[in-house]
Amino acid sequence: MPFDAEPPAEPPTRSARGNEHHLASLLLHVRPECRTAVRATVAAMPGVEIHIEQQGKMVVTVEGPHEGWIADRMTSLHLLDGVLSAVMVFHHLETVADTAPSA
Amino acid sequence: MLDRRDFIKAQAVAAAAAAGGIGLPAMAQTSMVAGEDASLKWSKAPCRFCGTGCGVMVATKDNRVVATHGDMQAEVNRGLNCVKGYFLSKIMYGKDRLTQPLLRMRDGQYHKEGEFQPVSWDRAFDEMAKQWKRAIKEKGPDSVGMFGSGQWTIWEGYAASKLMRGGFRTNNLDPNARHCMASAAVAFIRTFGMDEPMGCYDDFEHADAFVLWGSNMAEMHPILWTRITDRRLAHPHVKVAVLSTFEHRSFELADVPMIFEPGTDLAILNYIANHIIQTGRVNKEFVDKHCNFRLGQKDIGYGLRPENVLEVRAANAKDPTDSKPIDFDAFAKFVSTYTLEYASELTKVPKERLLALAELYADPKTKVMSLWTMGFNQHVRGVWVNHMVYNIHLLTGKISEPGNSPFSLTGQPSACGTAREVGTFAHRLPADMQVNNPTHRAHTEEAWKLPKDHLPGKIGYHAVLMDRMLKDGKLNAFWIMVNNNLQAAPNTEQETYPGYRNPANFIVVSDAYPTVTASAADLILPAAMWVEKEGAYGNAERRTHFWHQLVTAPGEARSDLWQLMEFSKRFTTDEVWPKETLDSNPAYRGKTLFDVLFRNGNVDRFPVSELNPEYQNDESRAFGFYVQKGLFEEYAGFGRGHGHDLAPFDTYHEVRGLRWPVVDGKETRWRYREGLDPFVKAGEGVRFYGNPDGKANLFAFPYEGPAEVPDKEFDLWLVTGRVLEHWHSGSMTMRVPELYKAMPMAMVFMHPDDAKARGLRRGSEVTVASRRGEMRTRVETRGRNKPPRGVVFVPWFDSGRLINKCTLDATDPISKQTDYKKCAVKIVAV
Amino acid sequence: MRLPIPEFVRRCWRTIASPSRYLSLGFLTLGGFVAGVMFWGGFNTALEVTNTEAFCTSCHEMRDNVYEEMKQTIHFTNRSGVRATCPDCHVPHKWTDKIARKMQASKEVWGKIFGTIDTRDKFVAMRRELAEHEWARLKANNSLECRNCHTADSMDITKQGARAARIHQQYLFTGQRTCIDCHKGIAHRLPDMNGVAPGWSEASGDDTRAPVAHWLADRGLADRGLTDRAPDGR
Amino acid sequence: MRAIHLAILAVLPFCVPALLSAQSGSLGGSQGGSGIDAQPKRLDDPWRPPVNFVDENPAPPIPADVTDDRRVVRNYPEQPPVIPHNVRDYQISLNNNQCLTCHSRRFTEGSQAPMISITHYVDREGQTLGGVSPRRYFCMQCHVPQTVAQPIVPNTFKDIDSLLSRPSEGGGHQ
Repeated sequence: MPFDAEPPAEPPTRSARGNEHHLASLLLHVRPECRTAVRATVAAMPGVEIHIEQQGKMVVTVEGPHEGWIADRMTSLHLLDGVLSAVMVFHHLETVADTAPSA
Repeated sequence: MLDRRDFIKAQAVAAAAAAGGIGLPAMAQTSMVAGEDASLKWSKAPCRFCGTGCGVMVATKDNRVVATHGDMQAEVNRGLNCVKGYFLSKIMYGKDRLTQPLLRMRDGQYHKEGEFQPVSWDRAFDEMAKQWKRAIKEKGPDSVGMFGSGQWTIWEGYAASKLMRGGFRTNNLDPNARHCMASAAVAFIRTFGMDEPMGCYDDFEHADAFVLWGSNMAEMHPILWTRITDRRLAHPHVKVAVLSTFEHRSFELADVPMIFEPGTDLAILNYIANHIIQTGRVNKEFVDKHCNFRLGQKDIGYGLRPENVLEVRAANAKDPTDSKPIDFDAFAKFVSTYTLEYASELTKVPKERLLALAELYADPKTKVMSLWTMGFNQHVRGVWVNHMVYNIHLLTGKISEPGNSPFSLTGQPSACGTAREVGTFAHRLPADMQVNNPTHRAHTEEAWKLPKDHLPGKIGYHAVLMDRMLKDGKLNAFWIMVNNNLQAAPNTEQETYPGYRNPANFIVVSDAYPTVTASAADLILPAAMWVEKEGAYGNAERRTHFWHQLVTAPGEARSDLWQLMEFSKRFTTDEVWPKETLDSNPAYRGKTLFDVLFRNGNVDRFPVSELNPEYQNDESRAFGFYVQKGLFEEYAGFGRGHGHDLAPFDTYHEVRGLRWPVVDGKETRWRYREGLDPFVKAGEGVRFYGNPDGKANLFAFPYEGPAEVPDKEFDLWLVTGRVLEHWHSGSMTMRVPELYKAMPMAMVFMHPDDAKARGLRRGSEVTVASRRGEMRTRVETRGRNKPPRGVVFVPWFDSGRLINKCTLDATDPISKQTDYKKCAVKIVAV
Repeated sequence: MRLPIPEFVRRCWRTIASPSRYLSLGFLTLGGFVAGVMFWGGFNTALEVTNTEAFCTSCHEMRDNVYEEMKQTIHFTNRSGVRATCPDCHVPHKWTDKIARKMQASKEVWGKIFGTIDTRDKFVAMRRELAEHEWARLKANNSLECRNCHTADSMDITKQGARAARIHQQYLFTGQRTCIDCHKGIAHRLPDMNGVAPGWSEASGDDTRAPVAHWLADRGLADRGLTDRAPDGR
Repeated sequence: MRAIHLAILAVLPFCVPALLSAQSGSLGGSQGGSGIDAQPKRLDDPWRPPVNFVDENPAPPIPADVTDDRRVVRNYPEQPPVIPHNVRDYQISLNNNQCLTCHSRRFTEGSQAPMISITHYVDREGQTLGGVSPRRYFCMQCHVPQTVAQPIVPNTFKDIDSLLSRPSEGGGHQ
């Protein structure tokens, strides 16, 4: 099942499609010599933030309106030159239903 | 929204950082969290439930656990947990946690028929010590006993063993692991001379075929099941064979599913051995070099009380372990009667499936992993059936290499680490040594710095025998720790409960929650659990895994370790040791058991300054030295250099567990094979070095039937077991709302036609009755378990529906492990 | 082109075609009618017998496989106790369809007599093919046997789950899909569903064999894996 | 008091007689103060139906499944959500995974079901795959349906929001 070729260019806000907000954190292993280039590319991606960079590892969060968006970002991170691996550690979904009374 | 979103983001970053082993710089921390107080502290720990030994990350905040998730760095589970593991955060927070000692009292005094009243620890231990001293004085050291658990941490089990054997001088110490894998442990020692699997979980990624012998891994070992599922679905050539007496969730992945008549697995295994021999697929070179053959004793009875007619009638009930050497030809002749036709007729499994199964083993190109747990071990011929599976792996040489692996799974988180390696069985000492071996005892006395000839050589009471002895009034002071034996033991109404309420006995239960067992005790001690103490577990693949204390236990709850050590202060050597010992070793005179066992220069060797300042350690603070480290290092001395090598204490706090033997800092994944195991010398190829001759033993055993079979009145087989959502008698999981609501009640799973024949339907209230007792429940005809006609399945997690009132206390006569899988019941509408 | 007609056929025809010499017209008419009734009645009785669950499950292939699987499902055990029997779903109620189905069924009897599916493993290996026959039949008759009990007109969608109601409105009431498109495997275990898209997917309107990626990650699965592997034994 | 607690309290009287004592008989809490109850505290009645080991104990009816299709708030973000709908006769086997026919990425448009979390696309080695990782195939190892049964013993777990005394949006956090 292939991903869509191009990630959609939606901004990382709530989309009209649903009242969902997805947040994932990724652990990137980066070839040290490509660090600067990777950092620049990642910083330019909408909805993606670098939080920690240490010894060839980066902790990055990705935010977006749906899973596909996150998955696409993840794929593009994965395919970046100099990125050895991009592992998702955490994924959280926030919806209106999620915050409604549960009882 | 912004607030919460930032907070979640902070959590996401922290999780990723923890997974990557990155420390959070203070700057980064404050810049991304909503408020400083939102930061969580993530620490590693193993899961509290089954023997798989998954790693989890635990988040704490303000002395409470607030979240858990699968540890990405843990080799075992790589970020996954099962539903129980994902809810670990909530297991300590059931509203009815025990927080004070409770003693049965009347008019301010202890009274056997009194009501439970809260008392202080001092008052509790005073009464307990009084009862212990009374029993020892009146009837000697064998009138006291302790029933422990594979849920003890390693040092708790070790401290218990020291207290019972070295302190009270009795071997009446047994773990509830006796109910769980005693048969596996005994067969390991008899076959290889050493306990525990030669392979490891890495076999899952190497095998071409998986055979589940009675095991329902989909529910009982879900994370290992994910590894099989991964292998099976991603590699189409891989085959999964599932054998059971009823259909369950593991059949969902089965290429070769088989439902057999209860107890006939013995015949299937002998048929496979015969098939391998008849089709000329014996690995002759391997067998010649590495195997001995023996003919085992037959007609060995069923481990019932000796006066039972089945024991009287059995020719070799008194000497079930005997065997004599034979050669390969005699072995081949022995199994030659187990033809495909005979096996199929006896087991009711179609021939083509038996053949397909046999071929998985016989085909030299197929790497096969055999997996089993309670189906094999809780079996009146549990040791035999374990031997038989080794037979077929040894005949083909499919052993001790990646993917070829007979693998005994375990049910409790430290069944291997604590019950087996530490040796908390009635017959065992640390590092596979035995209490009835004088050399082993002498070695232990030396390591423990105890007088010569001090340790008792008589094998203690095993689990089922303890209950019988309590009932018969021969065991009078009894301490039950971390287990719920009144719910878990067989035939509880006839054999267990009477012993607890016997006026001659004083029963103490240490637990975190008020269990059925606690309710029948005389004194209840509130226990700290899981991350409320520093701990260590050993899982089924020989992995030793540590964790730190992360939160404080509620109220006055204390860890089992603290309880054991503190209680030992109540006894002096003069009170419990024989005069002769003290006369010839006057240095021990006047000391407390605490002094001789725990202040012996070994255990108290490490000062509290060695504690990690980031974590609490209530026991070490209480006793004034690093208790866990001292106990572990003394214990590890037993195995180092003997193939049980453990790494230094501090190493384990850094890593996600290591598989012993750990030699030169490197763990061992496959034992007994050159290049993989440092104890096999160059040029030896394979050496089963547990046995002096370096060879493994194959045993020839026949098929023998179960102790009780359905008849006209009790016309159904009863099989008991577990469900995915609940573990350890449900004492923790039934207190997690999500798990409770997923499976709130133990129902009787039966075939719709069996229900119809009795005028029943799904939801009917029924009595499940055996010759020994009965319980009431509801009928389930379309649940996850689908028994064939004539078989019913009832799980035992539900304290409201005690199915073990019905089960039979028949055991394997060699391992003394109960058969919970085969007895006869009837089912009638209420 | 004429084919030579054999002599004995001509003779027979002459006998039948010539008027009766010995029996009265009345007897012939009446007798013919009675014989017709008897023959017809017998045929229909026989047909009815073969239309009972008892008949279907009298051979072990049905009893031990499909019937056994059905006992767990909602069409066998449910709130009201109204249950479907084999012919309710598998035998058309209209006479012509019924006869057509019976002709097809004789092939299954052939399977019994000659042991094509005399073991569980053989049945399992045939499961996809057998299921596809039923799916195709129900697809072709717009799920007629389902609709004998469950009619779209009588559905109260307020009593349905929100998702079910929405999908019924979108697909069923508009005639875009028929029951079997979504409700496969409701009374028996499913065969290997590789390539079979669920009814609510855009692909399901096509040929059922149209390639639909397996849901699992493609680690060579969809191509070489699930289609040509040995059948599982369930 | 939170809504969930109110709900638990509301159903308490209907559940099991044992529940009465779950409120009054929590050993740790109440014993210190009032020792003069009419009935002495018994350890063996508060928590579960068998008042005594030897008592015969009627079985309550099998509780109905929760099928209201409402998402239930998670205790913490890492918790797998429970299944809020009926799963009767849903087959997951070598042949088919019925959960994924609605919840996999490809079919969510038609089904409008939540797509499974993308963590499910990561394999054991940490590589992201184009589809669901086979090790995640058996959904119900982690995601379980719920019945309407009410826990006999309440659980006092506090999520991070309540621990920080932060008014959680909607006020519904447990």
